[in-house]
Amino acid sequence: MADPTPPREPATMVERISPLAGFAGVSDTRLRVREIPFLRQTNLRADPGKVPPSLGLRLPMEPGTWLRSGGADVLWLGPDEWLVIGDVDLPRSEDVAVTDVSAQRTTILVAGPGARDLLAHGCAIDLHPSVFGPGRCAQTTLARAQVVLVAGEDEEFRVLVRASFARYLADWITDAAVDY
Amino acid sequence: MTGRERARPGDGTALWDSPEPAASYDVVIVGGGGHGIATAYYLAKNHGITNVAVLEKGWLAGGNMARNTTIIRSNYLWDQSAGIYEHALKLWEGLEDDLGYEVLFSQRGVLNLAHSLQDVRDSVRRVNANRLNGVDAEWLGPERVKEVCPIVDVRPDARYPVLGATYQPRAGIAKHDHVAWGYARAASAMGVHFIEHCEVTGIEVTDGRVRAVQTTRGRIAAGRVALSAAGHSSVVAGMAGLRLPVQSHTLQALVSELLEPVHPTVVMSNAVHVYVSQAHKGELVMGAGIDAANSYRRRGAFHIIERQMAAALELFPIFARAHVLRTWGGVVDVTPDASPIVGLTPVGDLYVNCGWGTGGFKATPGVGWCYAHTIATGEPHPLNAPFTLERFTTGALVDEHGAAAVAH
Amino acid sequence: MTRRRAGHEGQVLRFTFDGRAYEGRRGDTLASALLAAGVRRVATSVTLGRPRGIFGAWTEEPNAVVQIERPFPEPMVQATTIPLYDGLVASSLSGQGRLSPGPDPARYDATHAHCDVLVVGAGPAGLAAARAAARTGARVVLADDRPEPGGTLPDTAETVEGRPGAEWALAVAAELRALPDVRVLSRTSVIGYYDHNYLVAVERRGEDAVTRERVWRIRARRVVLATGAHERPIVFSGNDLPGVMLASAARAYANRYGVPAGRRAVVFTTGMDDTAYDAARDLAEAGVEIVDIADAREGRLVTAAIGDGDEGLRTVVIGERGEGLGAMTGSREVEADLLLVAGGWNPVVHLFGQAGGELRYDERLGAFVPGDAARAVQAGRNVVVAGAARGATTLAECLADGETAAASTPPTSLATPPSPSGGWGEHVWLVPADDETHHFVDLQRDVTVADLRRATGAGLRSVEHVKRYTTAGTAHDQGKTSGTLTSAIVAQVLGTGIAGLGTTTFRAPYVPVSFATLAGRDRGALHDPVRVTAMHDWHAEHGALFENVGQWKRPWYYPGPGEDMEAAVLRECRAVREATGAMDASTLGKIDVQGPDAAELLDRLYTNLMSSLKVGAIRYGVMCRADGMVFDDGTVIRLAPDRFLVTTTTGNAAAVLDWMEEWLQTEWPGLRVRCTSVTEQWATVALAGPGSRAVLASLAPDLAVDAESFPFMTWRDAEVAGIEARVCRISFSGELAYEINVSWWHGLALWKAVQATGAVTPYGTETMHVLRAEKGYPIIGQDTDGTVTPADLGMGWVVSKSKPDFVGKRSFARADTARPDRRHLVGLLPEDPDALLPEGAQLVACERLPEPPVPMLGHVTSSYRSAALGRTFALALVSGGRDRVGERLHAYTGETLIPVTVTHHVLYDPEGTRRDGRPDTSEGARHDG
Amino acid sequence: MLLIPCPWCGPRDEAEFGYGGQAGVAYPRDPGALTDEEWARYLFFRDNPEGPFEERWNHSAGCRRWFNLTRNTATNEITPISPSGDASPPGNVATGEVGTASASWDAATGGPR
Repeated sequence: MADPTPPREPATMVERISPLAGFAGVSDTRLRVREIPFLRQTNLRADPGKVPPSLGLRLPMEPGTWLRSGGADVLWLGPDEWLVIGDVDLPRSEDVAVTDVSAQRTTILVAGPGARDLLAHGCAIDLHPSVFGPGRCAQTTLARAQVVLVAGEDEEFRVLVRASFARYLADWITDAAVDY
Repeated sequence: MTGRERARPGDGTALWDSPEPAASYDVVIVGGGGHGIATAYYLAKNHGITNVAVLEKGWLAGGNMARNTTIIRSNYLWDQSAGIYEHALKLWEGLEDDLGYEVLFSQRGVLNLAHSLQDVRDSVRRVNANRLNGVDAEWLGPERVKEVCPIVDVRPDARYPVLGATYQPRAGIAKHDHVAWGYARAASAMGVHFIEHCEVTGIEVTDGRVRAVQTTRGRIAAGRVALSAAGHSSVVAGMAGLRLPVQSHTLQALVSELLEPVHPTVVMSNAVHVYVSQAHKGELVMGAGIDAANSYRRRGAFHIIERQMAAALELFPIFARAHVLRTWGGVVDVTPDASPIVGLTPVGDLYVNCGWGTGGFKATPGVGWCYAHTIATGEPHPLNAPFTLERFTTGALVDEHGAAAVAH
Repeated sequence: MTRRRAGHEGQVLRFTFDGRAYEGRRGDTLASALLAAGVRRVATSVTLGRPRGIFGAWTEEPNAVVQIERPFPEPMVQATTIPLYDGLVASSLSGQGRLSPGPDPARYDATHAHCDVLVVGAGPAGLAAARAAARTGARVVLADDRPEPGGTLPDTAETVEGRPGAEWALAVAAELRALPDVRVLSRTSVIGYYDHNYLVAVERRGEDAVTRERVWRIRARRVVLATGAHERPIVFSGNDLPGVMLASAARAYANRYGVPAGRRAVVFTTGMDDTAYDAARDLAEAGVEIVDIADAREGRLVTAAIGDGDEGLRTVVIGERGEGLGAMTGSREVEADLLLVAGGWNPVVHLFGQAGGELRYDERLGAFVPGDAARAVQAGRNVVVAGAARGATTLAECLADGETAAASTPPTSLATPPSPSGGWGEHVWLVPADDETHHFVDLQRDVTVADLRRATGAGLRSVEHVKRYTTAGTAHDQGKTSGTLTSAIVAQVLGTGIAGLGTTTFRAPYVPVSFATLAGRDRGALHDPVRVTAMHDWHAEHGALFENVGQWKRPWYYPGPGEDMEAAVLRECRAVREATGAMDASTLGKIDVQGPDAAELLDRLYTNLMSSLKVGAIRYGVMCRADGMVFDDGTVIRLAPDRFLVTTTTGNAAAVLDWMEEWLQTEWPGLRVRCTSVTEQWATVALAGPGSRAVLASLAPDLAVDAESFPFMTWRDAEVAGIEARVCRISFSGELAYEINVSWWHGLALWKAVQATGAVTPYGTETMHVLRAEKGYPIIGQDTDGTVTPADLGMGWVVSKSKPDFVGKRSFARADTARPDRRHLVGLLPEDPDALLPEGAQLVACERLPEPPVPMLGHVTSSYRSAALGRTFALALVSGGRDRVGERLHAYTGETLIPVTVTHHVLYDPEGTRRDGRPDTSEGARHDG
Repeated sequence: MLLIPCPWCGPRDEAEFGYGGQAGVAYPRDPGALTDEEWARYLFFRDNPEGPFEERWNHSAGCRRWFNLTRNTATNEITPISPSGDASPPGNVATGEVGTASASWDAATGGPR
């Protein structure tokens, strides 16, 4: 197949610039915000019944959840769509669509005891720990940007945002953080 | 102001009678909104047809007539639209004298702002079309916009900067209730019956012709039935087996407290979904965008209002501490091409007037005039002839998405 | 001057009202501080110019609406709800507020909350409800608009569970605050009750808070409305004078703020309940002399309040009622500076009404109460009303009601308000007189009984009409004091029942909210997201001016020193036509389309055939809506037999992806295709011009760039500037051109590398537009307006004749779409080669304009000065335009007519000789070394 | 702000969704065989009842799935649909008859359908 391999980290040392390079973030006891740049991300599309075992990944089938498998974090994005965060090579096939989206979104870490309250300013879903605790993820909107929100342990949230919206969202978070 | 004496609200002048419905009328108008009332008036005045009943399910002119933001203008893009709206504007200009009633018609001008290069192209295109159609229109750069309305923020580094505006000096506002009451009073004096709290529940069609309407106040026979029930057009037309290409949506508006005069004109912005004027008593009257989903509810979603406020403050930072006193919604019916449907139907003696979307108020005199002509003669007036139902089959749409204040 | 009861001597705060300095105490409202300072007149009425004083004690206040001057001007605020702060400057108004032109320095924001139970109102019923709910472990939000909990408990000084009410309330609130899943919001007004139990509240955090006001968007499984009741006035002559006050308000000033509102008071009560007597007792304890109590049950009514100017009330006239309301026998004049009015209670049903709850007129209460609450529950609005808000009249009832309201099933007896202890009085709305021009119904709008009679006299029968005719109920308090009165008096005048007349509609917001509060954080740069590309900073640093395209910022042009736009664009155009230019094309939408049926999907959505495209090749395509009108265009790259990369216009990226998904999911679920947005995965540099091959060759030494190895409309993977890249040979200018795609992370590095060749001129969207227009390529949305078909654009070649169907095909056969006089895209050459037509100019056939209406033939969609053509030119949509080539038309500019000649729309290199570049071109190469 | 029950993601705010209008209007099997009038029915005519309305929504800011639900346009009451994980197939072809394109437009005999 004349299918090109998606661009990876190049052999030569060419400067990579993340969408939020230079973002000061927030560093406080109540709230920590920073970019986690350059995560390898792969979009995976397949019918849940047609996922080949050879994929080597366990896929979360419950909507709005994520799990760790094969050294990667696998996020449920839709009934036939997952986002794989991690350095894994996934084979494309007739039943499985694979798209490299590493640079499509960057990741903002929002963490600390004030994280939920900060996110609630811009996010309409219920972020209560009983509803959106560790292991949950959601595609939703934060402020006026679409995001993938991932709840981790210890009040750590990853906010995946499209690269072109990243500065807007970082500005918004910085502005909202003045109350925390 | 001319010498002719005008009545006005507050002076206690009798407005309209509330008779019991008669057994039959030459013309039954379904819907006692501005269009229905004006149509009755012109049926009586222009065509001598006075055996007319206007049936209103609630209180007279309590639908969109009571809920709109009263903007009057005729600067539409296409010839067909300019024709009927300009006819309306000319009637507005003589309306107080014609009705002998004060309607507070104020020709304070309307600015339609342009925020992108494409807005500018579209605006210039519309201005030039307007002028060639005899509609007053100018293109103003940001500095001129500032002269006409000093409180508009024209800083070039705004998120959506004001790159200019179209300006129609003859445009303006009027007091919606007064308009309805003035028309009703004049029509009532010529013998038209206004029957409130009379909901039409069925339309009798026999052998392809309309015969009567069933109402909550009994059966009323009718020589002709004219539908004019904006927002509920589909429901009412459905009673006669007629399907319309319209969808009903909630459109919201709001009003502030009374404020000292700051806003001398009317400003509309399609791009950010705001239109605002300051009414004669001092309140800011503002319209928002429509709710996306079909709805017959007169309450819209609050996030539309929040968005509207954000957009308003981008244009008018001075409004920051003004207060929203009251919000409300109306139900508008929207067509695929954002133009109305006015004319005959496949049912004999049944006429339809609907689909004015967010723009019905300004057309009130014009559509009343033309619809009355259509009903009286059985043929469309030349000005509403383009607004047929058939255009959706032929494809000869009158696409006014660019001219409506709200993107449908 | 200050009269303050013992026990209320808090911290002194200084404020200014109407230019005079005063002192108040912490805990005061502006109103209580003014009363304590002996200020009687606080406003002038809007129409009649009458002096007005403080009438209420909280949000029901119709009169004391003032202008805040400092710290920042705010118009029309109820003095009764302004917490006093040091340095407050306010002034009286006469019905109109003033806006400040200066920028509002305060911050505002919004947030979201979710709960099992939202309790609105922290009075006895609300606190009881919240406590009961919280004790079950429910997630509870308790919102109350006052600074301290307890509702009217601090006003009435009643005891609860054996302790002073205010103290009890603080204790309950403290208990609630200590629970992790309970949120107690004070100074928070719930202003709107929307569908699906979505309520909006505004928290007033204070002038010193980081965020001054905050909007709470609350989604609640269950709502308990414990919103209390407002006392109702009685209408009589002169009832608007300063010194006439609701009895409950005077009681609140005495008990909550320690401020006796006068020295000698008369009480006027309908005897609906005993609260007027309680108020009299409390005021007497506060040192106010109660000189008379006119109780309607005893046939004694206040017929007039008489006073003057700023001092307000001086004399109260009390009449003895004979037979019938109209006949008054005898009268007594009493000297008084305070007249307490107690006309019964109106349950605060605003939010319930907003929720769609039906109201019922309760004869005994003389008020509208929640009717069929069960119905509201059925409609998916799990809402119960508790306490005074549903007609409960005693503290014990309110507490019990609150407990029940929090239960999992709503109480069944909601529609039956309990009865008061002292029996029911009669309803007195109005003490009539021959002259009712000073009988005020709506104090703020100066609406009198005479006005109501005029409205009904004009034939109006609906309370909505009367409201509109008189403006009653449309002011700041939104009819909180006047609403029921208006209905009752109109009913009385018309001789009909109040129940049938009903009320006007309750609309949000319950209390006024400033625009800025609702705008929240979405102001300025955060008003709408700004989308930027990976190369944005370079553009900005190099002086680019930007064009907004949707939410994107795109470089518009790069003016050099001393250059205006025209000069810069001519230079950029020349660079591309004669050498090499580079543009940031990253904003184009990109969609990865994969799956065995990918080609089939594209065949159905594009007007032309995509399945025949070879792997490695690229094809231009057009999409139409089902109505046959052009919707988007772009290139389609075949990556593999079962994989394509589709590009869209910048503004339509999301719409096209949605469009594909809609068809796939809702019409053709059998097609095995997956669409994924990769717009930001790639950064794209467009390299255009005869020198572009050499530039590319210098950056990608391993790539065979000669025309034979790398033909037009093909793509290659290659390393460019040391970066893995996909290079597409496509052109939007007619010149030899490439689009180099790399990971977003490397976009800036690629751009810099291209610039570092020294052979490349950066160009912006304006130059791109000129170049494509010279070639007659339309811009969707500029040369089209949603009413244009591919054939209209002269692009019949892009419409497949062989495919049985594609979206839009059927519409081409409609009568109107087949008309020969449809508007076609053509070129225009002004006869004066220096005349630049305004975009949007209309085209007419005539040389001189006749009287309007003038027939129009079309309009100019694009117009430029062309470096390559050495003249101006334009594109236009012209009726039957292709049949008019060679014709002379006139472009109307609003002032003049400019003669133009219609031409074919491709004006530059119609033979397409330049797309492979000039073999000898080496301008780029010269800079290689 | 309506609360729209996405069959996959659960209830979400209306602002996360795109609205798709009437459900069950299928693309005609052979558009070329339709009269102009029949084609116009498909293009432009949709039901607009005041009451229960089966309509399409797209969770555009979430899982991007299209689905149908029934909402009362007079009250906004939404009829519960299958819980997530068991969503009925969305879309136009899944529901009832094949659209309205073939419906005759005969007002005198009671209109379409």
